[in-house]
Amino acid sequence: MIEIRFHGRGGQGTVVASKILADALTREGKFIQAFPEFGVERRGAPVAAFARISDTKIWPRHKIYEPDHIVILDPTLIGAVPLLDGLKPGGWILVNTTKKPSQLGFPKEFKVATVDATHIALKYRLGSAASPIVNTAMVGAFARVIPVVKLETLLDAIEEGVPIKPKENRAAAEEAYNSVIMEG
Amino acid sequence: MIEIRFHGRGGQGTVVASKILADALTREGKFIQAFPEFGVERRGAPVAAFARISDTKIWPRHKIYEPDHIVILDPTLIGAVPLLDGLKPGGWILVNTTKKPSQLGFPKEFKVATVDATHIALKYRLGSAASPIVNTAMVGAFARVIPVVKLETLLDAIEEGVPIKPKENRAAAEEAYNSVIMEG
Amino acid sequence: MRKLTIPREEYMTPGHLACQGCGGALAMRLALKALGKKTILSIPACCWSVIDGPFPYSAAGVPIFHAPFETAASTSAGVAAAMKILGKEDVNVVAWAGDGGTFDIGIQAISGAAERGDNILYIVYDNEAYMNTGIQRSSATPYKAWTTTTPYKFPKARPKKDIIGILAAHKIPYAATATVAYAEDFVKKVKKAASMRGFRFIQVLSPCPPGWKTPPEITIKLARLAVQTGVFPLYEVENGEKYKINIKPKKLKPVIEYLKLQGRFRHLTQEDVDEIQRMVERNWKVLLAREEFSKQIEKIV
Amino acid sequence: MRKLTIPREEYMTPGHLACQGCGGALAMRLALKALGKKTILSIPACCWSVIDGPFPYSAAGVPIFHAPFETAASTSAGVAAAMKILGKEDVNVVAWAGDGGTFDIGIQAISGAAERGDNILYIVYDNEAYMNTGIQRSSATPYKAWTTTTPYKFPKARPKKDIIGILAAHKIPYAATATVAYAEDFVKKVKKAASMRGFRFIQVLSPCPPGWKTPPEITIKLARLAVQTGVFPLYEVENGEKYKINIKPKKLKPVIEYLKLQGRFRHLTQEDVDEIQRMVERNWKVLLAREEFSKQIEKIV
Amino acid sequence: MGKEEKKIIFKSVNDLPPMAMSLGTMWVNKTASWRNLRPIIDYDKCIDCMICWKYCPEPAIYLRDPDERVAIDYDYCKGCLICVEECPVDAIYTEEEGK
Amino acid sequence: MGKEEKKIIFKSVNDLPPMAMSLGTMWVNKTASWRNLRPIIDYDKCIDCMICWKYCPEPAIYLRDPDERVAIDYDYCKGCLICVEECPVDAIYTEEEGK
Amino acid sequence: MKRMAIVGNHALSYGALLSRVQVIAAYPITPQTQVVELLSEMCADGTLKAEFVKVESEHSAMAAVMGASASGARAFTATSSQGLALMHEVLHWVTGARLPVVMGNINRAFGPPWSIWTEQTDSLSQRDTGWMQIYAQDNQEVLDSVILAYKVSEQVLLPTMVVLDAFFLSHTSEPVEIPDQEMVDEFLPPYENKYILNPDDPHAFGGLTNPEWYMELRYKIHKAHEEALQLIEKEGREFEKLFGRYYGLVDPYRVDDADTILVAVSTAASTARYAVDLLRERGKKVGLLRIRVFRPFPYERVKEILSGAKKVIVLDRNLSPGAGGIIASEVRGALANVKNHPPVFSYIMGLGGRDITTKNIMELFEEVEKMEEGKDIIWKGVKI
Amino acid sequence: MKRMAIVGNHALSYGALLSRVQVIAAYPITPQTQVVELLSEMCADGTLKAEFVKVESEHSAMAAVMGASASGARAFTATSSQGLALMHEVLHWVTGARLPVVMGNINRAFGPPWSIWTEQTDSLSQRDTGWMQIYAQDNQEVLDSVILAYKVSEQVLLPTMVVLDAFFLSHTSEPVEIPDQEMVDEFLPPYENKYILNPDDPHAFGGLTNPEWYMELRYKIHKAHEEALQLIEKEGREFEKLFGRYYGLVDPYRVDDADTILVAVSTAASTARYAVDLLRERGKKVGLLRIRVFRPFPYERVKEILSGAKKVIVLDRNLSPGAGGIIASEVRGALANVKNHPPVFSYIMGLGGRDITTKNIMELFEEVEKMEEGKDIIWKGVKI
Ligand SMILES: Cc1ncc(C[n+]2csc(CCOP(=O)(O)OP(=O)(O)O)c2C)c(N)n1
Ligand SMILES: Cc1ncc(C[n+]2csc(CCOP(=O)(O)OP(=O)(O)O)c2C)c(N)n1
Ligand code: SF4
Ligand code: SF4
Ligand code: SF4
Ligand code: SF4
Ligand code: SF4
Ligand code: SF4
Ligand SMILES: [Mg+2]
Ligand SMILES: [Mg+2]
Repeated sequence: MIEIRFHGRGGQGTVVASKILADALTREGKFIQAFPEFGVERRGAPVAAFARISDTKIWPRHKIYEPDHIVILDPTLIGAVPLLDGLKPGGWILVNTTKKPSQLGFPKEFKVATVDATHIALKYRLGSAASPIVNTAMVGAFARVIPVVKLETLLDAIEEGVPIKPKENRAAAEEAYNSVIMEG
Repeated sequence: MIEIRFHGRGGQGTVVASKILADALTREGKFIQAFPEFGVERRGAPVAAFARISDTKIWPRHKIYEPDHIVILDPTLIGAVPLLDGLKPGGWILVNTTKKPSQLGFPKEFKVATVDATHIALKYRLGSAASPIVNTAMVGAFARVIPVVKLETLLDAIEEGVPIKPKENRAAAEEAYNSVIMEG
Repeated sequence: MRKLTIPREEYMTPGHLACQGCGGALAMRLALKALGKKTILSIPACCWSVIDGPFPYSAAGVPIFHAPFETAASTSAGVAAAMKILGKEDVNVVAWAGDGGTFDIGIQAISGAAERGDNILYIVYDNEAYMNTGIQRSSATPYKAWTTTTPYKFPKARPKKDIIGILAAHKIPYAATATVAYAEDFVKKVKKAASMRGFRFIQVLSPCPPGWKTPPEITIKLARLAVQTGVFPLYEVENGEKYKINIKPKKLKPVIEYLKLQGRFRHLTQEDVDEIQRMVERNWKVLLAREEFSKQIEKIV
Repeated sequence: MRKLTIPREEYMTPGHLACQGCGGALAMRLALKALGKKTILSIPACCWSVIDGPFPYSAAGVPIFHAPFETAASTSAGVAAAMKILGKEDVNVVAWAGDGGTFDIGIQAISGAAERGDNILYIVYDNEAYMNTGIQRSSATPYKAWTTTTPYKFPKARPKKDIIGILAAHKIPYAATATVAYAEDFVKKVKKAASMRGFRFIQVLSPCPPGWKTPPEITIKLARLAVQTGVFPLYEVENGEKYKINIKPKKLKPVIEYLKLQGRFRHLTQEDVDEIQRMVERNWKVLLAREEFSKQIEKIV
Repeated sequence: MGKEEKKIIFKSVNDLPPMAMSLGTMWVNKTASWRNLRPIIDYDKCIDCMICWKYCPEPAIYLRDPDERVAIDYDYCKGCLICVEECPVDAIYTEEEGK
Repeated sequence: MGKEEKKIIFKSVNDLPPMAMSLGTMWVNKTASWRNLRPIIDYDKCIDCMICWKYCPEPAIYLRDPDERVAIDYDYCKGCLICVEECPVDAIYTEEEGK
Repeated sequence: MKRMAIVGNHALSYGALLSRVQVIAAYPITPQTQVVELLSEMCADGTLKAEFVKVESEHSAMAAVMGASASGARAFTATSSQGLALMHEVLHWVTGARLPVVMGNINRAFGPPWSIWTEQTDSLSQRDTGWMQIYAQDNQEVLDSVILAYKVSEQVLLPTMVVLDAFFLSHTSEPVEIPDQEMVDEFLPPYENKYILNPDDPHAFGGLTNPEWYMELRYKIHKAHEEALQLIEKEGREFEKLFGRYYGLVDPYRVDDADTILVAVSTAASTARYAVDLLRERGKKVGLLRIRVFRPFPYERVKEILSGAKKVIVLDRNLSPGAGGIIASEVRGALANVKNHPPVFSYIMGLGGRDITTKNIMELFEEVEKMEEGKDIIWKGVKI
Repeated sequence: MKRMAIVGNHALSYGALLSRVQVIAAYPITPQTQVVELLSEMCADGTLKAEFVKVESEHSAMAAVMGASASGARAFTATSSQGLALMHEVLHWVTGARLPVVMGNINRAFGPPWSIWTEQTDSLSQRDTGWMQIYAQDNQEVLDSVILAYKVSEQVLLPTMVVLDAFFLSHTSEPVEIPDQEMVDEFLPPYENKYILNPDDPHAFGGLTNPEWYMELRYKIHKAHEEALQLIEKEGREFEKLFGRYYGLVDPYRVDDADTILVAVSTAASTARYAVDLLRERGKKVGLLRIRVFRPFPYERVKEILSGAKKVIVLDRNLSPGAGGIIASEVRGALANVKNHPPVFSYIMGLGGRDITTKNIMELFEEVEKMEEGKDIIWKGVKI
């Protein structure tokens, strides 16, 4: 069982990211629970989402306190919220940023990957310039870093799952998949 | 413990009769439960009320199925409702009527008393000519037939308890007390 | 000589449990004549919960769903939705409630159904108090009237709620007042309302002998006087705008003729009566003006 | 240059949990300026249940009783009764609710309190949908607007409920519309209402960026356009009769200017816009006529 | 609705429908006993205007066979006397019940 | 109401009031982190009309000491940009956060 | 002190009067209307200095007394069955808000079908709302319980429902001693609460509470109930000192040496007491445990009294469909962890106003005498 | 059949869709809104041929589905916490009217204070309304339970509430098999009811019923519940034949040789199952009894399964203040008349959304291992 936590801001599609993942895994006959941090979501305010992934039925149903990996959709959250809480040593930290993994200064016990999802989202005109929607790019990158699902399945799930611009979202995810930088 | 059932019609003050009795007995330190037959009361429709009287606290709280005595406020009910149901042999039947007890043809096992309460009520202008209010006269007569309470106490209870015409009601009760005909 | 001014068919049976001279019982009898057999009633707690008779009997002759007090309109909304999906839209879905169940505890469900435009005919038989529980004030109780909760020492201090005004503000297709004395008018209104769609509302003033402290035989007389004195004008409002007064007495009779017959007003002083007279006259004039005004706004496109 | 057009004192604190550009948060800020410290709020379920902040914090600066959704008016009625019996009648007893809590689930309690004349100032911040639960239709949602329960394929088919008309039909001493763009007008109305007794009602249109699908910075602009296009006229009604329009644009701006800024209207066709334009114009003319009419009936004695 | 006086007798819980559903009409309930005064139509005076029929709340006035004149069903008339009050030609008089 | 940032710390159930009663204000909650764009007042352009102050929903605009000019409290400003939009003389400009 | 014959509904009104309630909000319903009517009269003629909010529904009634209580006024209402049910959401709310509201409830069966007769399902089905519940067996107890309810409620900040049977108490006139106002004042001080809506010390009440502290606040509610268990008996003794009448959590009668103990509430318990006397005269070792306070449920007292018996009978005039008698389930629940506890025979009877006679109750004892194994549900009196 | 990742709220909506509901009336409330939204969409785009009455409150929602059901339409609604509470009067009514309405309820803690997180007090405190109650532990079960609910409800003429945890199911996406419509149609025939509002065969429903027959009608309701006990298992097996998934009254797991059995419902039971496995790995003889159907309460099954154990633990994510855990009280009530039944350890935990982790549950077993005497209430996790 793999447990993952996503961090983002209200309005950025953080929860949707985890849902797309759920959809993709389901298509492959895998098991997953994807759920938001339960609370009042306000645009701009920090939010989190969770996923529990397994090849067999998942019985435990509670929050994830010690994730295996972490996905950060918004780099400005770094420093603002305790992002690494409970992250298991050896786990991946995937960050949407222009920086290289080594530039982020995360503790050595973690593996770090980065992708410029904002850039990709802007390129495919996902969301507005003021608030680009990076979620599909981020799941694309995720699929590369933590290979729990086939890229093709994920891309199909994206294309069928997003409310608008299916092709663009698909392309963004694929581009992110290919452009992610991994260290660790 | 003495148990009594009153019969009348909606609007005739049957329940009030039992309440006045309750008040009088209470004044003498006695115990009583006085309660209507529980249901939907409509003007003109037959109704009943009950009283349970004792010198000590009364514990049983249910309807009265085998009354010791019966009081009938409206002679037209005779034949229309099963008035004598459960009446214990030897019990009194007190009827508002112009007739003599013997004329009523009740079974021999009961004692019968009559009083022309309608006439008395009309005399004291209690209620209207179309629907005279006979309840106070009937409790007056009752106090004579079944002497569970002093006349004076009863008259006081009436005077203080009725919403209008206290003196007239008192007088009616007293007159009924004095004019009741008892056989048995 | 003989003229059948209202439908002959009887749907309601005698033997019901209304008091002698009950205006509410007559209202139902008349309404059912207008509605006919293809009718489903939802009846919340009110005298009619009793009038209809105890299990296993009924006096109405059409299906009734006895509903919780606050739910006449919402239960009917469900019935109407079912009729629609089941393809039985020829059935009159009628909510039948007292003034308490309408002006007070039921008004939210009404407001909701009216706003949604649910396909319901709502009829309130207005006896101006909670009668089934023994005469407590409702917001339909008239100004200065006695009830057990507005005792003689402190009679009702507020005027009767203007339910038609409230429904008119909901812009429903049809809202009207009626009363049992004007049986033909009432029957006509029910028929008219039944022929329309959406949320329709009729308030039928239904005198109540025990509640008004009146002898049963003057029920019709009182209902007639209510109209003739202007206390209860008969009028219709279409789409919340188009007012039409159905009965316009040349001259209103003095309200005292209406009030003096009723025990619930027996405590009124001359000043009280004068005040009520003034209120009634003013309301009447406002209503006349409103009728004129509606002609005016009819022209606005 | 400097002119303090609204009171300087702040009662509401920042740090609250409203979204960026929340009209409802601003409405509260302005209302409290008008009301001052001697105020008790009852707030039913609505965005303000969240905005105020989690236990053990509050942003309002005056006492708040968080109340069940349907009870803003009735809880306040109890507070008002207590203030009376405790001799604290200088306290403003204020019910503060959203449009859902007012037009829908709370309307019965409002109608009851209005009829009784309870001494309450009721303020509805109207953002035209259930926002706290994520944008579902309320009966305040405008005609043809999108919400999650009136999806693009089937937007709201009914016009916005005329809450002021309904309250006016209750003949309450004061009912008024306001909006956050006209802050001085709103503050004045709250003060005026606070100075009166009985049941008073103010509807303050409060744009909601996520609910209307608008960028947060245009909240004020939208509120202003709502008035200038005639979509949301500013007016007062006294005693249910005396209408006074506070802002009368020489010429109404086209509604499209208002609609086109909002994602919730993005599906509108030209016909839809035209229809809305016609409705708005007609309503505006009716309102003007009503104002005239009220001068007329003022003369009726 | 035709007159239907069928009295419903349940012997046991098994006879009952699942809910309190009516199975008969209130024709079973003769309300004659509520009456104090009995209204009586004087057909000589009666002009057949049907006003009494129109206003009877029970309804205890029906159109009798074969002449279709108004008639009172004394099994149900509660004696409210609306008919007496409303008859335009005073064709209905009263008598005390049980006399 | 003065600024009151007191954070309430409960250690145990015994520290709690009997019901969920507020004991502090939302001044504790700095909403700066919600902001994407930072509004900045250009005091040279500003005509002191106070419109920005009037319309800030937080309010994150206050009248600063001692000159009583409008000023933005960046601890709380959420960056809604109403002030920018409403300023009649465009005296408020924006900068991206974190740049 | 004055002895008067009054109905239970008026006993409730007098209890409110003597408790000097300040705000009343109520809505009429059979069989409660007399309460509303008498209180209206009292307010109209100045006997009672209180504001009476004549609300348009029961949820508004409960909301109004809630608002009043939260503002520092002593508040009262009364209702029955459908009305109580319509208050349901607000009942939970009043508990969570920790407001010492007192309410009278006249037990009446729920519809449909419409019924106006007594049955305890209405109040017992509010068992999870956090209201304290007192079941009275006579009109004296009705009156006294209102006063006692305020005394306890205002100390523990929990609401109380004083419950009485429709008609058998509500409409039954019987002698009641009306305590002197001064003595009541001595017993029951004016309502003081520091957690109120006060512009001079502004607090918000009931704001969103994260999982971090919600549970602790619920714990406090439960602890307040536990505190009330003690207080009810303590205040009962205080009351006794002044008025000579004691009311506790339970009211055991001839249980000490009883082999079979019947558990009951309300007027059925009163009748049962009479039945117990009759059976004792016949040499049967029977006893009665009347549960007076149903919430907080007096587990310890119930265990203590019942565990000595050989058999326990529970009489339920209520039904939780799909489960059984509500009191029985609580009693069985209380006994389960007592070693070698007696078997329980759970009877359902008297629903919808069906009468419960002395004879009926005697039959229960007789039937149970012949049974060995406890039974979770026995229907008594259904026409089979 | 299609496998899709959907949240519990959507599973509920799909359940309604596949059941071909005809009238929906619902009112939004967190965390139920997605149900209303998806059903609105489905009605708007014609996927679902149903009338959606967008009512102004929950009591109207329940009244509208009641009216629809009484008229012969299959009716559905969904709500949560405050909304459920506001329906309370009408809930009782629907039972008395014997209408097979099905409703989804998302468990959320009651206010005040406001909470949007999970807790079962809302639905459990409706335990006396006569509604059948099914508690699901995953989204598949949510969907399937709606279909099963109609199947059973329409046979016994009782309403059913399908209950799921806020967020842990309602907002959690996970794989769900969406049955084919034809197969569902095969399992669930169209709604037929001869007791409906029909102008061609007019009856009045719910009229005033004297004490003479009221009790018998209540008895019938209870008997219908007893019938449902059988039917639920029977239909569960029918369902299994078609869809390969079985749902019964209870869901015992590794109980056969268990010394200690934990009783739980909903997602806590799912977590507990995991905990049981972990403990079994450590050689502990522990088991789990998930109660799936809470009303009718499966007394016999519960007795059967638990009486063999040495100890019983009950996990209650709910509170009846002044009493304790609701499930525990029912379980203790069920065991009381079983000879030599095991002691019961009643835990309250997870209120107001406080998380219940695998570790927490393992701790319960560990704690109880050290205790001998049963305990009626143990608070777990309160910050003392
Ligand atoms: C929720 C609820 N509250 C109160 C009642 C009691 N109740 C039944 S009928 C009634 C009065 C009805 O008044 P109205 O609607 O005017 O009808 P009327 O009795 O006058 O015909 C009341 C208060 C009830 N049945 N349900
Ligand atoms: C009885 C009840 N039903 C539903 C809800 C859920 N609910 C909470 S806030 C809300 C919407 C409020 O809408 P509105 O009154 O317009 O205020 P807004 O959120 O838009 O500010 C709803 C439906 C509730 N809390 N209580
Ligand atoms: S109380 Fe009035 S409304 Fe009710 S049945 Fe009697 S007369 Fe009719
Ligand atoms: S959703 Fe709308 S009303 Fe609610 S806080 Fe956000 S902006 Fe304000
Ligand atoms: S007296 Fe009344 S009930 Fe009898 S016939 Fe005349 S109108 Fe009908
Ligand atoms: S009202 Fe008089 S005249 Fe007319 S039909 Fe009746 S009895 Fe004849
Ligand atoms: S951006 Fe918005 S929050 Fe910030 S100061 Fe301007 S108006 Fe206030
Ligand atoms: S709105 Fe512009 S000009 Fe006016 S005070 Fe603010 S910054 Fe200055
Ligand atoms: Mg009425
Ligand atoms: Mg809103």
